[in-house]
Amino acid sequence: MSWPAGVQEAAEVVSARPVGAYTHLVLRAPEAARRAQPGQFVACGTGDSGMLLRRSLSLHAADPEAGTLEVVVAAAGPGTRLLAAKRPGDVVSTTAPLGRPFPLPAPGTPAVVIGGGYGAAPLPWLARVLTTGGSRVVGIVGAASADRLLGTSAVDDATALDGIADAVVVTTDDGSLGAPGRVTDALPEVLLELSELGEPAVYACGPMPMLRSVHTTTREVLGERAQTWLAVEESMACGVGVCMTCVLPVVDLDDDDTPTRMLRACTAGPVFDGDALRWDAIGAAPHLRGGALVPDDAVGAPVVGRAGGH
Amino acid sequence: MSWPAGVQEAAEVVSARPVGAYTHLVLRAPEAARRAQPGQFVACGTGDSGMLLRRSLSLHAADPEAGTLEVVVAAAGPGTRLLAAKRPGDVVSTTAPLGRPFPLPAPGTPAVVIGGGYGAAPLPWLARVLTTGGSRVVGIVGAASADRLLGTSAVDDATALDGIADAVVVTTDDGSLGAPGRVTDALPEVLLELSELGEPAVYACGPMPMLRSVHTTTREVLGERAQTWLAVEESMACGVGVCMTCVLPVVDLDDDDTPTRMLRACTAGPVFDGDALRWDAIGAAPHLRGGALVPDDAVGAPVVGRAGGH
Amino acid sequence: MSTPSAPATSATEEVAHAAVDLSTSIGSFHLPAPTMTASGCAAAGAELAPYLDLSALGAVVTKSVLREPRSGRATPRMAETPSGMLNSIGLQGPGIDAFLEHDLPVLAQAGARVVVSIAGGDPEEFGELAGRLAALGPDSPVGAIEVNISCPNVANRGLVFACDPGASRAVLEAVSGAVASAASASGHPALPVLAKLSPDVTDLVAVARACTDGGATGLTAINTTLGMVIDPVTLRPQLAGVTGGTSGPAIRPIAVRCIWQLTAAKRAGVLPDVPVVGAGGVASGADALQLIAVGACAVQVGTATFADPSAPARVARELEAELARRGVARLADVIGIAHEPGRGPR
Amino acid sequence: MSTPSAPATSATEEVAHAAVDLSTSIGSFHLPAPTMTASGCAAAGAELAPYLDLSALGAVVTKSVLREPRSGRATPRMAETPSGMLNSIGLQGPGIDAFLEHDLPVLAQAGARVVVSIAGGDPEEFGELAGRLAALGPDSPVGAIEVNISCPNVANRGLVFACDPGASRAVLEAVSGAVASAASASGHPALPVLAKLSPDVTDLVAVARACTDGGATGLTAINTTLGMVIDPVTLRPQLAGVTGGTSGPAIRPIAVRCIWQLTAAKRAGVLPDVPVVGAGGVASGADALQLIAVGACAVQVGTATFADPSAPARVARELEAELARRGVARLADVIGIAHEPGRGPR
Ligand SMILES: Cc1cc2nc3c(=O)[nH]c(=O)nc-3n(C[C@H](O)[C@H](O)[C@H](O)COP(=O)(O)OP(=O)(O)OC[C@H]3O[C@@H](n4cnc5c(N)ncnc54)[C@H](O)[C@@H]3O)c2cc1C
Ligand SMILES: Cc1cc2nc3c(=O)[nH]c(=O)nc-3n(C[C@H](O)[C@H](O)[C@H](O)COP(=O)(O)OP(=O)(O)OC[C@H]3O[C@@H](n4cnc5c(N)ncnc54)[C@H](O)[C@@H]3O)c2cc1C
Ligand SMILES: Cc1cc2nc3c(=O)[nH]c(=O)nc-3n(C[C@H](O)[C@H](O)[C@H](O)COP(=O)(O)O)c2cc1C
Ligand SMILES: Cc1cc2nc3c(=O)[nH]c(=O)nc-3n(C[C@H](O)[C@H](O)[C@H](O)COP(=O)(O)O)c2cc1C
Ligand code: FES
Ligand code: FES
Repeated sequence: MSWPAGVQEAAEVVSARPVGAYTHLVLRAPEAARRAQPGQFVACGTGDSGMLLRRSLSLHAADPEAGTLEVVVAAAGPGTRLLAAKRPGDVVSTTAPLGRPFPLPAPGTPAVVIGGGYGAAPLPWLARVLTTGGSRVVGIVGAASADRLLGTSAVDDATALDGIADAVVVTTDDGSLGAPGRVTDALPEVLLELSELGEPAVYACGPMPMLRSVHTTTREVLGERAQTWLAVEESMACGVGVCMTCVLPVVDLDDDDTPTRMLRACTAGPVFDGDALRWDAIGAAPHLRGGALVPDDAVGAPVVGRAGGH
Repeated sequence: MSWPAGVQEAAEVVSARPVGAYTHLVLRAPEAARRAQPGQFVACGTGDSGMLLRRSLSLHAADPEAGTLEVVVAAAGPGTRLLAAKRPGDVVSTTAPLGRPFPLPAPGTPAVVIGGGYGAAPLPWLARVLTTGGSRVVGIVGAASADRLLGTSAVDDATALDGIADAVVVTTDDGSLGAPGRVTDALPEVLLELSELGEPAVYACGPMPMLRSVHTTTREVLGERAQTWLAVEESMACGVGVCMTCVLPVVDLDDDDTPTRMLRACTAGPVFDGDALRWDAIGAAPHLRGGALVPDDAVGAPVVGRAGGH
Repeated sequence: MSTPSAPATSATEEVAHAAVDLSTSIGSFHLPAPTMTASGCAAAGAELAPYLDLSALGAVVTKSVLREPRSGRATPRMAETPSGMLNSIGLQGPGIDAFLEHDLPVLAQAGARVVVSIAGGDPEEFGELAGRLAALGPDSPVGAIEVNISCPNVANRGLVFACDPGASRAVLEAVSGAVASAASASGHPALPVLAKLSPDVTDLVAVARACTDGGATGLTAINTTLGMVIDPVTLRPQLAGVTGGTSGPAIRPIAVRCIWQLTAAKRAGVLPDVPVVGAGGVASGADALQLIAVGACAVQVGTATFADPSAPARVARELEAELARRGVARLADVIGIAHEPGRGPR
Repeated sequence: MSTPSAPATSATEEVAHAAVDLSTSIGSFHLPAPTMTASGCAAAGAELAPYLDLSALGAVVTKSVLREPRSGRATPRMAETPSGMLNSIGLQGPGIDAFLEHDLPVLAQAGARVVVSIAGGDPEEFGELAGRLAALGPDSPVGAIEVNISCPNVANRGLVFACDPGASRAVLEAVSGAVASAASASGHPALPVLAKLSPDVTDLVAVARACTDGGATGLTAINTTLGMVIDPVTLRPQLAGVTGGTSGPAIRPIAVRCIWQLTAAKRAGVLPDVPVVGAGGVASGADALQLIAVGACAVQVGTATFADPSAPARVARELEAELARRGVARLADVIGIAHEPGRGPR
């Protein structure tokens, strides 16, 4: 592993403020702040004894000087509701930074960074690192409606891509802000534009159907001439690689036999090469709400008639 | 029942401040505030989903005008720790007022009110009602050490008996404040003094061994010439009479056969006539930490060899 | 799987602003709402009257009634556990005579429908209690009998009946026999008989089958699961009764699994198609919906009542909102839906 | 009850500032500290190295190893439940060859003592795995084998071995036979064999007895209890595997009860006096002390590790503080103390 391991810190909430439909939290976690890179996440305890498991949140920013991490929380269920309601002075138990950061392209590679909803959270930091490396960066942020948007100064300056990326495109499904439609509707034009500067790198964060569409669109528009790095959001119990709940079927692209393994999104990801994900098996069972099946050709796939244990 | 039933309210914390080792909370619960009488209690949710059961707290005061209840919380375990840490603006789920209030004596009856530790919480309110009824009231408050005291202006004016009771005696086991010794060491002199004005009523709140000692001391000093009203603190799951966890062996003094029944402290109490408690069975098993046994002569007592269900 | 028939009339009358038909039934026992109290979690029922309308509940389930008065166990009788609690009450109660004389009339007065839970030390005691109840006739508020077989069998070293198919069957035979005799004597329909199952068995379906073979016309699942807490000070068992029953949301996954297993067995024809009443950790309408989706036709709310005495009524309101939000018009449409890919909402 | 012998030497060296002798043993396997990881809750073990010192733990218990690589189940594989969770991983793992080649050397390197959990579809697979491990000899970090009998028996419609005394015994016979052959071939002492019990049985002691009859030299209690969660959106089972194992503090009262029952059976002479390793809902030193007080000589920390990856080490520190506060000098002095009125602190 070429990135540092996580560290546990009892992080004081330095500030908490609403940003659109979300809550922006600044947490004092000096050691994690020193180590973190864009694309990594923090696992946060909820403080409620009945909810054991930590909630994973993408790092929006890390300030090694101030010793702070920043996150943007969407109150989805009971745990994120508690996190979104934290007040300054509260203490949140954190383990961070976790997961593999976004791999960076060769200096000067043009890049597009795409976020759906709160998926835009890590993009400004990533865009800053990319532009520092000489990339031309175009941001695309979208959401179902304006109130679920993040990453644009139309919602909030401090968390926006504006002024960091060279251009920012905003889409909403209902047209309430920016261009009507989905982020992937805006993607082809951006890809074509950037590809004039070189083979672009595509970075995306958001729900799995969006990531799939980003990957498909990229391949449709540029063929193999672009690498996609997709930050997935699998349901995680531990975030540190010990529970095996967060797995996805992933092809080993470095192995000529290209075997598929069920890899942990928390340690092998959350950022995966879009070409390595087994899209045929991901989200294939509607009654499992986006769960991933085990492809028949995966290493150790079930043999018919052999039941598994827990 | 001659007192009103409890009501459920989502009570906002109006103020929270430390009082000695305890926390004094003011809760906005207008309907309960209108109904409550001294000796009753409030059952408070902790707000933590892993701790289902409410915590019972004696009412220190109820202000029907302001629509507030007041309590004094000792952080004993995880639930009271959460309650003691509430801040203004937090909301506490309450059911109140619960239990039978202190029965009031004939107007003018001299009275002593005795509290151990936070057991002093309901005494100022009770003393006010008694003095309003023309009673001479002497307060005795004690604790192991000064920091566990309540009810004296030496600790806090707003929660003190001083200025309400006609006299206040303070004891600490370690002599760190007031007279060295226990509340019951101060009791005989007070009883003898008050008995010159009539047959005194004795009101006590605190741990069971203290209540037992108050009862025994009263009987030793005045024979049958004084009624003791003891507010017990049994472990309660529901507080409203539906779970049968809070029972005590109590004699039915109104029945010539004086049968003993396992009565619910939350509905038949928490205030009991000291003569009705089966002291031989209460706290009789040290390994049960003050639990009460079922006397062999109790109604429906186990027959040897017949096992019980849950 | 055939879902219990749900008369469309009563629900809209009984449940305020009912957009959803919440009515359900347990054999001949029709309930305007699908939530009940749970045995032992509502005392005689009347204690909850300040907090909810007893007549609007599906039913009040009484604490288990025995032949004789019973003092119950020494204290401590409870210990809080993570998202749950242990209890060891020891079936404290006044006995059947006092129950019929004092408690039942109060419930009748309040307009409640009543499920009387009965317990005993041998099949005869169960049979006698059932006979007393069945003899009350259709004017009584008693709509069903629930047989608490999770109590110790005096004849078998105190082993609980529910852990032994043979003993369970014997109890149900005594109960159903008494109920049938009363019915044939009076000409009124026989009271439905629910066997209340313990999850602490290797083969739940086998015990359930023994109960239906013995004449149970319905099942309640689940009773508490055996647990224990050590007191941090004494390092001895915290409960006077040493072990206790674990209840509350902590055991909800076990309850959902048990109801799933029973319903799957019915669908597979291994178990007759009797109604299953769910219990275990229900504290919200969403929780109730889980139990209903795996096959419960009605749901009992036990431990949650300790935290919120209005819970049995609140859960019904929340359940209605859950169903309305999904566009479900009748409760009956979602009973057992988790077993049926492709059926129902979404 | 004789408590496991506790060599007074190692503890003070291994546990920083040790005021209390925390050492314990499982047969010939000596542990400087009484906390371990739990199988399936620490992956191969190395994943926890950033958060704790693997060599300071009593032992690392590996996820259950099978003969062949196994992909495990589809996702979702987990659901959070009140004070607990369900998992349905399906024994994902690399198989014994890769385990021995890659995972075990990393643990050896880290100075960890290792308990290898094994699983299989029939007794032969268990026996083969045990034979491979026993053949490693005393230079390997493997100090004991834990036999995960809570996995499906291919020959019996996937019924888990642990729910059937006969099947459990057959597995333990295969394992202990393989361990014994390796021992007699090498002249080294036989590896201790822990049978890991499921709480989902009517008669736990009968299954435990079948395991010791089959050659188990110790017991681990408990594995997860079968549960289920319905997805609020689809109203279908939330886990791809339909049911899952419930773990975490929610099941601690069940674990305490099970260990109490096993220890009581040992004290009554119904079960041989083998060490019991506790597992189930331990998240703090106080929790561990409950399991130890009812008879566990060591404690596994599973689900708590997901919330706090340092938990297995932290629990040992907290346990030490709990014992020191009570003036207890040796862990051995409190093992099983809940069964002995009058013994021990206070
Ligand atoms: C790498 C990563 C980065 C994320 N970044 C953000 C972010 O920046 N902002 C944000 O608001 N949310 C983010 N999420 C999603 C967030 O973790 C979930 O919304 C949250 O865990 C759900 O918890 P809950 O209590 O609200 O819901 P519940 O459904 O009650 O959660 C129950 C359990 O399932 C797990 N779980 C449920 N949904 C998810 C999910 N989508 N992802 C992971 N675990 C889940 C929870 O951790 C918990 O253990 C991220 C998830 C991952 C994996
Ligand atoms: C009528 C009455 C009045 C009380 N008044 C006050 C008061 O004014 N101020 C104050 O600080 N405390 C008071 N107590 C005690 C207070 O209720 C307990 O300290 C508290 O419930 C313990 O909760 P915990 O989470 O701290 O401890 P835990 O031990 O974690 O509690 C676990 C469970 O046991 C119950 N329990 C444990 N100890 C007691 C106890 N002593 N009494 C009742 N239930 C218990 C809790 O309610 C909870 O359900 C009163 C108790 C009663 C019965
Ligand atoms: C304090 C208490 C007493 C109980 N008494 C009985 C009883 O007398 N008879 C019975 O069949 N079940 C009894 N139960 C079990 C409940 O009826 C119910 O089956 C169980 O608690 C699970 O539901 P819950 O999680 O909603 O409480 C009791 C439960 C509790 C908590
Ligand atoms: C995600 C997960 C995976 C598990 N995998 C295994 C396993 O492979 N083998 C096994 O014997 N037990 C397994 N268990 C059970 C644990 O080892 C342990 O017995 C159980 O979780 C109870 O302990 P806990 O409450 O501390 O987690 C697993 C538990 C969890 C939560
Ligand atoms: S979340 Fe536990 S292994 Fe990834
Ligand atoms: S606390 Fe439940 S009956 Fe008294």
